[in-house]
Amino acid sequence: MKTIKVFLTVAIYLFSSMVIANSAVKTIEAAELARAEAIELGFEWSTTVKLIEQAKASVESGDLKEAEKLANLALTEANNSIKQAKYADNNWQDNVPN
Amino acid sequence: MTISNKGFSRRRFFKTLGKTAGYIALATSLPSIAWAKWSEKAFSSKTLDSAIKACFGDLPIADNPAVKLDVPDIAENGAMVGVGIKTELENVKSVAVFVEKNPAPLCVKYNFGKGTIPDVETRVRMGETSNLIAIVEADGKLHRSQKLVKVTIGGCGG
Amino acid sequence: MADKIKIRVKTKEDNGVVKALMLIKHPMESGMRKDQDGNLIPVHHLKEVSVVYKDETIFHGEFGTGASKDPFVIFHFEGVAGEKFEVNAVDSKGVTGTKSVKIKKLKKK
Amino acid sequence: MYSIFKKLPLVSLMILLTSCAQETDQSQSDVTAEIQAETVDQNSSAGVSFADNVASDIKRFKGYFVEKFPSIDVYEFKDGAYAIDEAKRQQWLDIEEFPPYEFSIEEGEESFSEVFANGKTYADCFENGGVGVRQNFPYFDTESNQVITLELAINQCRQANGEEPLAYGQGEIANISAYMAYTSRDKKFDIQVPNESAYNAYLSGKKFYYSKRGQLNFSCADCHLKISGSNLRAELLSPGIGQTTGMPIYRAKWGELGTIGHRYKECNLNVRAQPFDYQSEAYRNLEYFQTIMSKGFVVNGPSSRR
Repeated sequence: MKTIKVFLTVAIYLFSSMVIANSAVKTIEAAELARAEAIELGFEWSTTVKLIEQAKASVESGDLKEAEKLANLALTEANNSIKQAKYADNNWQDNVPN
Repeated sequence: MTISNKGFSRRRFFKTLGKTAGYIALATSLPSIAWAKWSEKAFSSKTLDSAIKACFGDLPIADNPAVKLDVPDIAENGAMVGVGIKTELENVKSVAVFVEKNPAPLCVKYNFGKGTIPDVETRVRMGETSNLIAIVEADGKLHRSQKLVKVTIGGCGG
Repeated sequence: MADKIKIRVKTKEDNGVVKALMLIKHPMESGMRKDQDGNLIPVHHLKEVSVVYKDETIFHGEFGTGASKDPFVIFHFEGVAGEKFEVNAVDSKGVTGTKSVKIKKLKKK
Repeated sequence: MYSIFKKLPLVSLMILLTSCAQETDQSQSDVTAEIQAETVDQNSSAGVSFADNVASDIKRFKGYFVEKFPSIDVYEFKDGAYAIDEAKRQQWLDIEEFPPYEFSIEEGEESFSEVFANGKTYADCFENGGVGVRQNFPYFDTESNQVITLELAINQCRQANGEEPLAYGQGEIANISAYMAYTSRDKKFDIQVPNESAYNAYLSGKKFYYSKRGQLNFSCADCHLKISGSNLRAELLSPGIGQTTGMPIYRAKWGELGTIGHRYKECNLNVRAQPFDYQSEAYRNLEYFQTIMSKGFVVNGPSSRR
């Protein structure tokens, strides 16, 4: 009975880490796509690429929870810089002295 | 009148450039100079007191308002802090500048010869806010003037 | 040591007192600075400057790493426009530099 | 060119109409100029409107600083924050009396007199032998349809004569730029906007200047208009007008000269925006806009700074 329990925990661990690794990698890819768009619009932040690199390093070192966290942070930042670019399009005139 | 570079007009700049180039050719062999020994120990001393001792030995030291020290309250940049030292004291042998908190407090030491007037300016480096001390050596005594100079961390973000 | 220490001097003589402004090109490496790939740049600083006027060393400067990059000094001495003095410099690597300077009259604006 | 420009006029027109209602002091002519500026794409025949729009922009930009610093002659902002704080100004004057960049000017002159392999020199590439021409840069080249900065022109001269271009930002190109600025001191800037594509380059620079960017979400205007003259940490923020006249600058922090592109990169990083490349279209248009805003200011480069 004991060996089955051990076997189950290991399997769950392996399976879940595979899932997390999978989603971390997916989030990194999404972050890279969003970053590319931010670059195209000319509003990339200097911090985003560092987060992506750290996320990749975490995936390689097997720290999957960390990888997932960093990847999400990178994705959020990249999306925010795109929002910033859109906001600038519509609102840059507000700061012009009249 | 451009305040930014009083007394430094383009025309004079080119004239001096041309002339000094000519003089360099004239400088023949290095004249025999009595190189005063560079105070290795003083410049490598890590504390203010050891640096002063290495520079001047055990000469008596006292604050003296006759030593006019012109330094800013807040340094524009720690890399180039302007220091002006002027005194009416007689027989001035040397002037030294120390920054207490620098890794090596002794920054510069100027030894005077015949006919040199104790009125100097220089630029020193300060790692952080610190006491800046000027010491004038005259007639076997050390006359000190000091002031706290604030040094701010540069940059507004990053 | 092919390169020489570059020295620039400006002088203004006003009724017998010469104001000399001296700027000496030197990196003044304190030994604590790092280059782009992160390794420390070794100590290298100006050590001494001597000013010889009428065969006398009238001014001798000793410099440590606490002096600013491209060290700058203003000093005053009794002298006459038209006469010459010589500046000699040496740094911690033994590189030298010399400059002969003709004293100029202060231009009254 | 940013594709977004096509959407710009319509959107900002709406904003403009809504904002016009409250603006009482803005005279009617300014309002029409504003509207005209936005509909330039539709009626490109109104060529003359570029100059009027730019002129009114300059008037309002300069007016902003005259109003914000009534006791300071606006042209003194060629010296940045040193026109505001007396204690800083005194330390700056002491440095300027015999600045370390004098060696760089001397080296810049030596580099400038370099004879290329084909026997030509920089003097052959520039008007008046390259002496006293800094005030003409950057200009909009109607043939290549782009803004030409002094540093770009220096490298174009090298490449036209079969030489390798110099690295941008610092080093030899900054020395040459410093020498060319030095020989033009006290000449006045008056940069022109010759045609519609020049005007679009100008608008692109203007938009860059006023767009919030980076993780800290600041625009150039946030620091150099709104809170210019006050401190951000220990930095006294220099007014946005006259910021390009003293280029290249010798920052005590750098311990050497740096061109305006080098300062742009540093400034972008300060707000955690990813910097653009040296001489990128974004930076050249920004320099074009900033220099146009400093019309009537004198060349005072190179200049020392904190």
